[in-house]
Amino acid sequence: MSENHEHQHHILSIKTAGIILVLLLLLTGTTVAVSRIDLGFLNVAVALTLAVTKALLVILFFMHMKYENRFMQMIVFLCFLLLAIFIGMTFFDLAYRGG
Amino acid sequence: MSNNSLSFWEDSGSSRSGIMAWLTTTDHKRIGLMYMYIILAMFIAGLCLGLAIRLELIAPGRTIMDAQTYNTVFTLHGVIMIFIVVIPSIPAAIGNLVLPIQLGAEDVAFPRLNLFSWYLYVGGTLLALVSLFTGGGAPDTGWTFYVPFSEFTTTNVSVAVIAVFILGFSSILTGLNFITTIHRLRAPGMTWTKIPLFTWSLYATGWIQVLATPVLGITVLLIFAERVLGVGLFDPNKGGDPILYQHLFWIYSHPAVYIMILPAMGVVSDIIPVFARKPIFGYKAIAFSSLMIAFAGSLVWAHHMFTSGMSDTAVLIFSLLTFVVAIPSAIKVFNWTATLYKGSISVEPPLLYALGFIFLFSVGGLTGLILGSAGTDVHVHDTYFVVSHFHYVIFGGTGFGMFAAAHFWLPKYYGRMYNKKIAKIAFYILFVGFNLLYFPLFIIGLEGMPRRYYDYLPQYQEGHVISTVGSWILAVGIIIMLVNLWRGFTKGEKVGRNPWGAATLEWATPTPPPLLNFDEEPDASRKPYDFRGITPDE
Amino acid sequence: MDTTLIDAVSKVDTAFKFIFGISFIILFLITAVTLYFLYRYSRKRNPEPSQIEGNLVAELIWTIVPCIIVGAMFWYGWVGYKALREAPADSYEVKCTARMWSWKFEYPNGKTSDKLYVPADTPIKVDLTSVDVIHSFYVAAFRVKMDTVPGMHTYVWFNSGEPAEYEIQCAEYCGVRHSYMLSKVVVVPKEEFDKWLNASSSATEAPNEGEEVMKKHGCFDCHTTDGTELVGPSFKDIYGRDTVVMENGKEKTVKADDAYIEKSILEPGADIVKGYEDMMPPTEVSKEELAKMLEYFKGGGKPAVRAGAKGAEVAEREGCTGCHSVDGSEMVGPSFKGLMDRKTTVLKDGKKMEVTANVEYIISSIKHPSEYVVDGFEPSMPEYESLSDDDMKALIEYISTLK
Amino acid sequence: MSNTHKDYAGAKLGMWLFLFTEVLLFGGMFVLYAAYLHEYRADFHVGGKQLDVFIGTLNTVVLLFSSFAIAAAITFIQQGKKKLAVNFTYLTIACAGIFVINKTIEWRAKFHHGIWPDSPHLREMSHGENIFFGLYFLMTGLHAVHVVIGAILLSVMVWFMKKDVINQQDFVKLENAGLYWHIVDLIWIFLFPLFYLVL
Repeated sequence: MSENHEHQHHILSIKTAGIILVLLLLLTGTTVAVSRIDLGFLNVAVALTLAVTKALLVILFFMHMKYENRFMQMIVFLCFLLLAIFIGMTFFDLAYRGG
Repeated sequence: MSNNSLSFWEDSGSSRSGIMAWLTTTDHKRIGLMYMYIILAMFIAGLCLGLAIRLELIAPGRTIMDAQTYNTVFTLHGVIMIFIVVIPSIPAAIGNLVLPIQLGAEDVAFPRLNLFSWYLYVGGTLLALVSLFTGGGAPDTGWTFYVPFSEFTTTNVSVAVIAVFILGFSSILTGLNFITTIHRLRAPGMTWTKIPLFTWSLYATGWIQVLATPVLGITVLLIFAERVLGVGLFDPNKGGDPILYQHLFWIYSHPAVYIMILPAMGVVSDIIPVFARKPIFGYKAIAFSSLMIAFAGSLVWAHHMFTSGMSDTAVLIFSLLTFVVAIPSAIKVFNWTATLYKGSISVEPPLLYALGFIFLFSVGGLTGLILGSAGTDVHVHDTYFVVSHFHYVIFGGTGFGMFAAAHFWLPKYYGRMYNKKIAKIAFYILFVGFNLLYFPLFIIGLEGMPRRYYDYLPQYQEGHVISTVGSWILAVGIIIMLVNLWRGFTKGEKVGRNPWGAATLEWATPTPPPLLNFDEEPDASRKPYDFRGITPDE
Repeated sequence: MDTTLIDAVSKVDTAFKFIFGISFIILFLITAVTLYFLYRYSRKRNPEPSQIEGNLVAELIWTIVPCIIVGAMFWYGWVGYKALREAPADSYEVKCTARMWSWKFEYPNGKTSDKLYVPADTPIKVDLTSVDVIHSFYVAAFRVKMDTVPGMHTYVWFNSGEPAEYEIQCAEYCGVRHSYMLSKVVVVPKEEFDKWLNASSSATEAPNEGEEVMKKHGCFDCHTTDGTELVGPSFKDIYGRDTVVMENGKEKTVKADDAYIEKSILEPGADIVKGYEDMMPPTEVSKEELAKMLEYFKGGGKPAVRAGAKGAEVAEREGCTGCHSVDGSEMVGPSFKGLMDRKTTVLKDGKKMEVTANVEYIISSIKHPSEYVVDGFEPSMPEYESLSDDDMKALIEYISTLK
Repeated sequence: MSNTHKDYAGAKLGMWLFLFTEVLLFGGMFVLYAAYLHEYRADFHVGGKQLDVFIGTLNTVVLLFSSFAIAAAITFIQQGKKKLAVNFTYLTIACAGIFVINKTIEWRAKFHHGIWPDSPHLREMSHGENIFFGLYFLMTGLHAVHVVIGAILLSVMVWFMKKDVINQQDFVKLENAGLYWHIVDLIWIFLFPLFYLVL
């Protein structure tokens, strides 16, 4: 059991959780509001940036990732990176078709 | 042979007895054996289908079956061999037997989940068999289930893809279990650089299983949705793009090739040093290259699609990346060869099969370069060249790796030794039959014989005839090998703790191992390939 | 002749030679070195192993050198691929439509054919698409292969070179008759090609215009004219027949008259004959073509009742052709071709004798095959005593047509 | 063997690995979404306008709140306040219920308008809209299935807490169930703008 008991279990305080919830709700409001304005291509970018921010808040605090060890943080990052690569590399095909 | 505790055969750890003690066991060794028996049965089924394909192709026109039967036979051969035999063969069967003991652990991290994976595997296999006899008949799409054909065909594709989904889930859970086991259950002293290379390879494999298999899961679910709901995501008449299906399919199915081959590489890395009595050459390079292969292998999927109508830019990128994956494989081959240098080599059956692996895998890997190179791939894509290439890699590679593993480890678990002389004879027959079977296919592939052809132009017949004769020799070799193993494990001579004089932990425990693997706390601080002072205990 | 045109094939072949050459050297070296080590360092010759754990320099060398080698391989491969993709601007363009299980080629002037006729020494660009599932256009001689994707247009190009014929094969699995989805590239001298292109096909060659039209649209890939079932119902005696069709899931009987046949061609999905799948793509045909096709159906499909057609059906149904070829090739049993009145050496009760395969002999061989066994074949044929007289007659008639 | 079951870090690692498979399962569909958004930008815009932003937003709020509730429940169990932990888990399950009810209302409205996979009305619409609604039904449908599974899982956790299988010392089961629930929320965070707010 080489990696056992590196740290005490972190307890997320109710106050922090509440703050995160408020932030998440505010971000949701912003997303809806921004979607009413036509920014062209930026709309998708803004919506996704806000969604990523929300996701980060959930992962870091609600899912305690902020308090996990480096390895756990790394593999979570790797997982999402891989998904991004799958989507991104598919576009090497889609974006250049019919050229 | 000192055996003061009961072996896992006698002590099931539960109050149940007989078959129920097996079906409810959470012991990794018993689960491993249960995997092995089903894999063996399905391997023989797949083999018979393969022989039927070869027999059909011995002459142009109808030989033993009609075209529709032929199409279902090659589909079943593919689905059974890939999803039911090869993918679980080394990880689930041999991995379950060996991995926890190599780490000095009592069991895997989640023993009950391990049993659950086995049930999923059995369920998926049964469902795959059900798909043969229900609905519109056995699937005829090829194991790739390419759309739109798989959407339109009236055969029972819907049930078959659900079976694949379940089998995929079983594979995911096994990978998840192994990764956690390696992280959490290493014996004190077993640092990351002391983990045997077989376990290292399963670690890399586990990551591919966890991260790539879900994509296959959603892909086959989408086929199901397409067929049942008619959504049209891949149907051009409804706005779908069939090439996107191919992307999704290969995002899993190319890494799946590494699920199949990496564990076999691990087997070879563990066997060669033992019979050369010398540390593996470049331990870190081999361990690291497993991870490299796992990662880089996830980025090359579209090299299966150079003629699919994909953009030329994508062809450029994926061709380039494909060549990058060749490097870690090459490193491994060179390191294995170098391990033999200045060793003290004794050619026992496991080493023979391992060397067979190196040669056949090299042929498969090197012909893979033709397929990775864009210009040449266009000519040989979807021809018998590809068929031959992947049989060299999957059968010559993983298959021979599995045979090597069986000859190396199984005596430990059955407590008895097979006849070594017959094992060697079987190898030579297998090796000759194998090359006779698959090498001519390279030639007719280069001449332009497309794959999945029920009938063919007369100029290709010569190659097909040689190949079919080879298939018979191969079958004879396999029968001799299996019978010899079976006779050995039931009637052979009893073996001691360490018949090969190996240094990893599974050889430090009694033969067969007890329920919780060890009588006393094993010494895990020793390097896995340090053979000084270790003598074989036959 | 423009010399840059042959480059695609030669560039691809250069890549083949380069990669195969290096691969062979590597494989040979690995194998030779392994065998040498097995011999030199066997336990007998070298009882004490050396403790070598690795060698950084060696490992670096065999990491870097392969990197360079595969880099070069990639480059050659890419150059070959580029050549295959860069069609010259002055290419002669032909449209190709793939369907289960045939190819249709359409030339700039609207003429169509089921073989690809091209002028010699010209770069040819083939625009590819499919009406049903994915197929793949493969001409090994030109090293070209490209999937035909429904809803999408892809292309290949090649230089036609000298007059000759090359095989076209379908390389993407597409169902039960995948391996029969064959055609040819026919390279003809330029003048001949122009003559062919501008001749109106119906006037010069077609004895039956309706049949020509249907060939062009690939009808016979799925519908036979002899009563056997492929993918769709057979055309044999189809006209005026009462047919059970499914309309919105309900059965209904219609008479296959002009209106019904016309509708079935233009909108195949509307009334599906019971027992068949909705697989037929809508076919675009002109008014004249339609009229010719209807003419064909009314005539009961003239060429379909060629001599021996019923016998052929019997031979297929009874499985005769599983063992006896009709083209002279030897399968399990002797070929039907040229069988009638042939002098044959047979074995009767172990004794060799010469017989003439007349009608009585053939009938007896079908009913009691083991009585006379042709020399060189196994006595493996089952008895067909229960074959009806009608069928027997048709079969004999069929065999006698196979000269 | 008993000590392997008490391996807190191991259980959590295993759960995270499982969550990765969930992410990539949906990932395959996100690949499709991205590809088709690229191809049918305008049609997706038209399709998105036909979805009910109010219900979508409401469901987002419900799920975010439920995520907070389950995070709070874990905090309470760690602090030994079991009663509160149980109540907050109930709250989460209630949110799941509201979500599913909203979803049903929304889907029924779509059916009412003649929009379901392969419906005659949908076949008359443009290819892009057909793909948009196809993805909409499959992705939100698969997500809804996960919501239901999550609710069942949390109900089992309530039962475990009452049986004292989960307590202040041994709460990893609740924590893992919570992680699962957060992933369900996480996926919705992306589904919401991609379908309801797409431009």
